[in-house]
Amino acid sequence: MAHHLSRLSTDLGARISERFDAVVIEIPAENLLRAAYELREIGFDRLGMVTAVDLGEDFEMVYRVTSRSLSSNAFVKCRIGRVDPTVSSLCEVWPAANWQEREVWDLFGIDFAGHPDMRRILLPEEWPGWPLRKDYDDPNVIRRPDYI
Amino acid sequence: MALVDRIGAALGRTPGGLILTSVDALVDWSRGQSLWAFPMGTACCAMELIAASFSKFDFDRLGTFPRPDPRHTDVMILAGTITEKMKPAVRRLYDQMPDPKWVVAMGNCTVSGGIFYYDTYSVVRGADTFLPVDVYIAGCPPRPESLQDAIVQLRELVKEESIAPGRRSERQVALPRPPAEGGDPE
Amino acid sequence: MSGFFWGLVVGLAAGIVIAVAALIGVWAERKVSARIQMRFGPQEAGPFGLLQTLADTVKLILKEDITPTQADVPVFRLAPLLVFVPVAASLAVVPYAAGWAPFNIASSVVFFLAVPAISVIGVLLAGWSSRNSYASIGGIRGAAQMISYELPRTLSVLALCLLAGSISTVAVHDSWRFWWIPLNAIGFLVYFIASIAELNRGPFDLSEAESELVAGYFADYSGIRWAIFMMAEYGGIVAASLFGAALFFGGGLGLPGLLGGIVFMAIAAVLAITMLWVKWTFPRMRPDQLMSLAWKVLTPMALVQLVLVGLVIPWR
Amino acid sequence: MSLEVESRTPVLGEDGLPIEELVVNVGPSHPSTHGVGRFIVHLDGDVIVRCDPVIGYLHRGIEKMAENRTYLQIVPLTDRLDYVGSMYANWAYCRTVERLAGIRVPERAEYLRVIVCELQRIASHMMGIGAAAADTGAFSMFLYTFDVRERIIELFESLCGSRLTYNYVRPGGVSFDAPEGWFEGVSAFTENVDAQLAELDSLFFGNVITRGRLKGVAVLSAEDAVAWGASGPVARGSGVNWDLRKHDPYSIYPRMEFDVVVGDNGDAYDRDRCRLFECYESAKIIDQCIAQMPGGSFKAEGLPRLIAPPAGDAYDHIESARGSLGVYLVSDGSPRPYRMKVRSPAFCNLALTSRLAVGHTLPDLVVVLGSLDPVFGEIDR
Repeated sequence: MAHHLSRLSTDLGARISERFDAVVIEIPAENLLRAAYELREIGFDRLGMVTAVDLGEDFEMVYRVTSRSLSSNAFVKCRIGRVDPTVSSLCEVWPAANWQEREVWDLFGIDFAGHPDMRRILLPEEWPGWPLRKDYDDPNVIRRPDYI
Repeated sequence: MALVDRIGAALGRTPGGLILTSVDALVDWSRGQSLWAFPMGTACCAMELIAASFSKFDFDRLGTFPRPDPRHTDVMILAGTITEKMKPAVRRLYDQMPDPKWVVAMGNCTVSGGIFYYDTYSVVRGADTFLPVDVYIAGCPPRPESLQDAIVQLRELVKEESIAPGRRSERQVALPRPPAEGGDPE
Repeated sequence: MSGFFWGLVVGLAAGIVIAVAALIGVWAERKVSARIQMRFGPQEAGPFGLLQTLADTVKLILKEDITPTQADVPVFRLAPLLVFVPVAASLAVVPYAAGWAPFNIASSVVFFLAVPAISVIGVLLAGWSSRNSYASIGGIRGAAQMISYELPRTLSVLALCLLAGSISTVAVHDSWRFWWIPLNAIGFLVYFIASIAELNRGPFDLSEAESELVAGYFADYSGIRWAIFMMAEYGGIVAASLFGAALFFGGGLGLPGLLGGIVFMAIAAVLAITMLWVKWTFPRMRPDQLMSLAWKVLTPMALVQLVLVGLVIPWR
Repeated sequence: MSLEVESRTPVLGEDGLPIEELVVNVGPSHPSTHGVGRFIVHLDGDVIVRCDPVIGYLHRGIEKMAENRTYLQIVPLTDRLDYVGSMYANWAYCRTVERLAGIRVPERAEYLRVIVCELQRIASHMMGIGAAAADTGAFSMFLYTFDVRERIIELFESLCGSRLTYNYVRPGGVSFDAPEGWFEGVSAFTENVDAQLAELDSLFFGNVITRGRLKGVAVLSAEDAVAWGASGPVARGSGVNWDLRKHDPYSIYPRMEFDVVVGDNGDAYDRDRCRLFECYESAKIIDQCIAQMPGGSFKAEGLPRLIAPPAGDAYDHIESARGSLGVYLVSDGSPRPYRMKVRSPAFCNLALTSRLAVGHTLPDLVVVLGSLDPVFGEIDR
């Protein structure tokens, strides 16, 4: 496993660690697409999950990939700035990214360069704002009173 | 003027409304016994709505027959959460139903938003914000028996109706149909 | 003048018969489907829910009658009648007893087969005039299907006409013999299947496929107009069952008076309930499968039946 | 998004005559969408040339709501995700919380969880097959499958008092131990469910019309299934031997003996039939669980009233009736999660619709949707 991933760290500047049952690969955003091709080459043929986390000053993209042949899981994480966030789309590597990236665009407002069909998916097209961002402010939302 | 209104107006002119009340009794019995349902199942409650019309609970005993076409139905059963995106569709389907029509709000989501009242940005807090709801059923989801009880209670409401335009209850005229309704390309 | 008068009487009688038949038919459908589905069906309206259809009818008559603003209004309003009237008319030539049909003409078999075919136009117009894509697809499907199944149905009845040497329903009915049943087994099967398809009922209910087209060609009809479509459907079941019972099974031929009538009605009821049973058992076919069934299976079968009968005729 | 669909777009064909596509809008309230999905279908004659799924009519923002609730308060929300199989989302969420907070679950709780989840699998598949059958017009079949489902729901009701939203699996265990006589009830159910399933098999899948309708429709190749992230019966119907219970084993599944049901052709028939055969395997697992059932507590002892896991993230998944259902949680050390994400299998499966439906006719669209078995609560979240 480790020797498979060594090229990622040497060529693409990835930081590799382990957490629970998965390898965590932190990679600079500009190398994401190349890393994805590399991972698919190794045998990570399934893209399970695409999501983002709002860390305050920037966003963290989280991809979860699975390899059936190596029977291992990996997280690919990359950070992108909050201003005009853009990251390259992985649709050409794993078609499964298509809808999931649309969902991230819909809820976080992160644009995916090279995505074939970048539209909102869950919310209506004319919806204002990006709901899952921490600074999302909708006057219609009623905050739950703190009981605990 | 629709056929019903004409008949109703004519009967309403008879002395004492004697004929009108007996005709009304027959009509209200008929309407109450044959409340065909439009199953507007959006979420979890739709499962119980299906269960209510299937073997064990059998809606059909009450004469309630689910039809997928709003044009053929009398009572819209709102089962499940209504989101901002779904709201126009629900409203349009309600408008497509022919009068007289009733609405049953099944489950907490359609009563008030229920578990999705707080913190969410996309849920409509209660169907009565945009539809005239007649019967509310609490529960998340309510049991099928509650839904059948709602139909039985709705019959009481149906009894208040009259075929004479002047004697109709106010809720039937509360929401006029929007002028553009009718020709629906889908 | 007397012809007109009799026409009026027969027409009214047929209308009443078909309305009553539809009332019972809808009730039977709901009860039969309920039994198949481990339910009870209507129970609350009257004894055994018998008044259920009455309640439905009164309600439907007094429902708001919606005509979509984009619809082709005159055609939209005419279509239900175009579907209903031919079906009602076809009841007039069914031989209810030996030597008697309400409207006894020389070519009544042709009348029975040809007149209900007019309802194809009604279905097509209903679908078209609604300006609704589901209704349009349903109408066109229905028209294609009804025209296709016209052929095997006609051929299967033609075999009976050959045997009887007449195209009058009364003559065919009167010359019925018991050995016709085994001889016409294939023909009856073709007639039965084709009749179900003619009536747009499951498993051939493509034109009103609930899960695909919501309600098909009558998707935009409400209230009384929709009730007329329903009456045409159940009237059609009754007509097809009565006709099948009379011509393929000889009705109550040879049995005295009332008993003959009861046997005739019993055979027809068995056929009608089988139609309901079939609907609630089988999945729906796809349009292309439906067409290949008509042209590749049923039509050749009907032709085989015709040849079979032709071989028998010299030794009749 | 407005409800209007763009009207007919005239395109010039090869012979210079305009070709008009018929645009049919299926949904958001349509008997065959199994919820509130919407499919804008472009037809050329009777053949689908484009199918554009529009989802989100049930987007309730559960992921946002979770950020303002404590870990225990989120469990009821997960019930409402996959409302046909509520136990799965419960379990997937609880597994992630347990992993994040380092909670050990007693063995009896694991067994109870496996039993309820396998019962839920049968219930969910019965719903899926029944709805698929109803879509093809065999409506009575839906009632027969629902009869099986109803018996399972009765068992659940006696276990946790609810028919649909169970809130049963909790972080650290389950909410109640099995009541007296419950295991006997489950055994009685598994004993005769096989006969019932065999009857359904011959009644629906043995029918010649069903075969004609389902076979060869919407063929999904194994490569496509993997690349598009399909999982569960949708992937296994295409011959992808991938079942988390077997290939990424969790809980007590390594101790169970069962087979992974895999189809050959990847058509709608195989997908639907995979579901049916999985029910037999589930019944087998339930029997083994009851035979091995250990004693002891049904929930972890000494659990704090307010779970506050250390900062960090965790992901865990289970094999739900629709595929691999995962929950990703990010904690900042407070009693509320910083971010919750549900990896929904039905979401990924439904993304295949536009691929599978093209080239088939409108009646086949219904079959395609039925064979993907979408549940919109989980897709839209």
